[in-house]
Amino acid sequence: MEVLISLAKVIFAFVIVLQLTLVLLWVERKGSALIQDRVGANRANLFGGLLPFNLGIVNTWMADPLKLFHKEDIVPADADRFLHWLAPWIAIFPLFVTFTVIPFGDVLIAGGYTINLQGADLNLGILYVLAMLSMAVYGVIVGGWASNSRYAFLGGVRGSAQMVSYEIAMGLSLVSVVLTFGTLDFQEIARAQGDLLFGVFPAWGFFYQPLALLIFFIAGMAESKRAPFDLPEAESELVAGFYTEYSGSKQSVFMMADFVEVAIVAGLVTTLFFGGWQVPWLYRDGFHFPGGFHVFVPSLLVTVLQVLSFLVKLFLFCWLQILIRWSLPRLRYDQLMDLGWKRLLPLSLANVAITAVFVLLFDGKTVW
Amino acid sequence: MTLFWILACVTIPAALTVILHRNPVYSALALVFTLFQVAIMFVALDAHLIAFLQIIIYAGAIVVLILFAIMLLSLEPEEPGDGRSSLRAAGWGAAALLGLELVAIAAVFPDTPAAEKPLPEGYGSVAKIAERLFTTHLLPFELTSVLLLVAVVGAVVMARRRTGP
Amino acid sequence: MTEHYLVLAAILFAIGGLGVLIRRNVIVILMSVELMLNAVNVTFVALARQHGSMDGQVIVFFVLTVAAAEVAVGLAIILMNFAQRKTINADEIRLLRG
Amino acid sequence: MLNPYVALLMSFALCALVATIMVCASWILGPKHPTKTKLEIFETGNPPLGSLRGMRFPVKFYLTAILFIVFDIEVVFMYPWAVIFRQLGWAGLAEMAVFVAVLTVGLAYVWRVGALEWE
Repeated sequence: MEVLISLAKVIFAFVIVLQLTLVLLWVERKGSALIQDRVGANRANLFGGLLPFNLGIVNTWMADPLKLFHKEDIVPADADRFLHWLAPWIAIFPLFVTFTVIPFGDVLIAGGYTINLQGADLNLGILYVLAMLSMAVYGVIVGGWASNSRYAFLGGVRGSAQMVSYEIAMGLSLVSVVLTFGTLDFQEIARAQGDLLFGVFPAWGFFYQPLALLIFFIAGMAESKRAPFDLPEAESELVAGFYTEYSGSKQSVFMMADFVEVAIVAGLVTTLFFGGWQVPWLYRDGFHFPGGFHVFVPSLLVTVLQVLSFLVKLFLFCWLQILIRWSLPRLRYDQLMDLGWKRLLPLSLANVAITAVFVLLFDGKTVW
Repeated sequence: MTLFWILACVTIPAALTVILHRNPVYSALALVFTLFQVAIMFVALDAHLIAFLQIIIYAGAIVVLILFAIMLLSLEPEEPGDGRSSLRAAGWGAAALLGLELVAIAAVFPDTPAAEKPLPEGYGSVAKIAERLFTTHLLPFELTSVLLLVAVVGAVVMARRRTGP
Repeated sequence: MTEHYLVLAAILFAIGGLGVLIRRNVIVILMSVELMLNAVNVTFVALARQHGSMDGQVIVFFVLTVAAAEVAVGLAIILMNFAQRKTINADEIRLLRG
Repeated sequence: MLNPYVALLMSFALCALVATIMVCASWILGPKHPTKTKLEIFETGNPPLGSLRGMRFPVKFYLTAILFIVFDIEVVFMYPWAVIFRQLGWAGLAEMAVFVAVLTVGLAYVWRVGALEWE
């Protein structure tokens, strides 16, 4: 039974990320159309226009992957066939498994079981996420190399240098979060954010660590290699960067990896800085509004509300990343490396030092 | 125990691929795979923190550096069989000797393996390891930074000499 | 359990040693050294568990750091040597013998 | 409770399966009509410059990777430190300050010699 529950949780977490990436594909098309004041994807329809409204989401949710998976798989003659196959696999696998440790709800008490709503409740969650994100760089570098094409290779080397540069800033910004909460466990961090500041505001992470949030968000966007950090796949300079020589499902896997990364960054930002599954003032037995006002909510509904809250926050931060992507111009490569090494790295080191002093002076919690 | 045998059956071929494959990129990827297996061994041995460090530092950083070097040199696959013959013979000889030794050990292997002590409370937890690291082993920890400083300065000086000042 | 892991570590160490001896590509030799270091790490962790002491795990921290420093400097030497002599063949690298 | 690493293993198996299916989908479902032009590498219609072998790359990428290793280790040492920081107190802060200060000398050196300058 325990094994089945675990399996169900793992599958649920995986389905969240899989569906989210597919929906994001559609949101990105419609969203970019909205930002650029054009119509966007509006052709494919589930019931052929029988419905009064357009189920445009079906276009990318179902039709797009099906179409891409039926394209011809072209491997350049000079390429290394095995590595050419392996690269997209390495690009997406570590990202898929990352989402397993992000909690999507508090404990669910049902049928005599207390189920922790988290794919795998590792107590070293943050280190696990860093480890898996550090593996994703191989997909880029191997993909560029295996194609045996100059554009692809240059894209791959650029991409891997960019990813490793921003990994440092990302890791350091999370160190200050760990300093604040004193644990590496995502579920504990999410629970700690259920407290109240001044008895009014929910004690979400961004009150304690606004700078870490900023650094983490920038570094996370750079890791996902999307505009304004899309140097490795800069269309106007490098064709399509490290995946120039890819077609069909392999190419769509690379594209999907970017979206999974967007989802992971959104998930981490939600969990570490915006309370994860916390709904403000909602506790196990219902809402406790500031001022002593109490509304009873049944336990099961509380869990449902928490999972919904997590999904809504997750989606909002994905949307924010898409908005940024379509609003900002691409950085130059020197600006990109400057930002990573000369701005974010010293800034995040300073943030760790400040946080450490604050923790010692005020225990980090009573700063406000 | 089942886990151990699976690990052993996967790790040894992967390690052999590292040293025997002609293409260094394959060697490096096989090394990543081997490091992953070693990380799983660490998890099995209650060293969870070490397992993740292994992946972050070894698989995520050191092998990336090795791959960069391989790609900077754009190496051709090596022609087999033209290594120094004396060393080759010595290598295979040493391997054979070790194989014999392992067989010998297996022959005298105690039927009852050493009793497993119950592990102390919180064994392998981050807090306990950190406590040892930042109290008992503080000096090596601080010296580590000096080692890294020397390494980065040395590496930068040498790597830059290639392109000139 | 400990014995099994020790034997596996010994095999890994031997494979690494074999790689150092039979290969002439310096980068592959470096990777073989990494294999040997990993075998040592497994030994440390297995014995630490046997004795219920955490020091074996702490040492792995330092081994990891030393490995990183070794690779950074080693590869820099290889790059420099390649720039001057266009080779990464261990047999042809005789810096100290002139 | 079930060991969380068992759940992790399940996740690995599931994700590996789905990733493999996704990567292989085109090979299984797609048409296979290779032609000579299709198999050439794509360089926006210009005649391809040919193979990578023998092509050289700026050593700066390598310097970046070295710097990355050093700071990666620093970050990794900081995590156990951060977990027990409240217990270590001011002494812990001093210990880490020394460690980071020495590594920052390295960063300053690399910065000074211009290895961080990209043009």
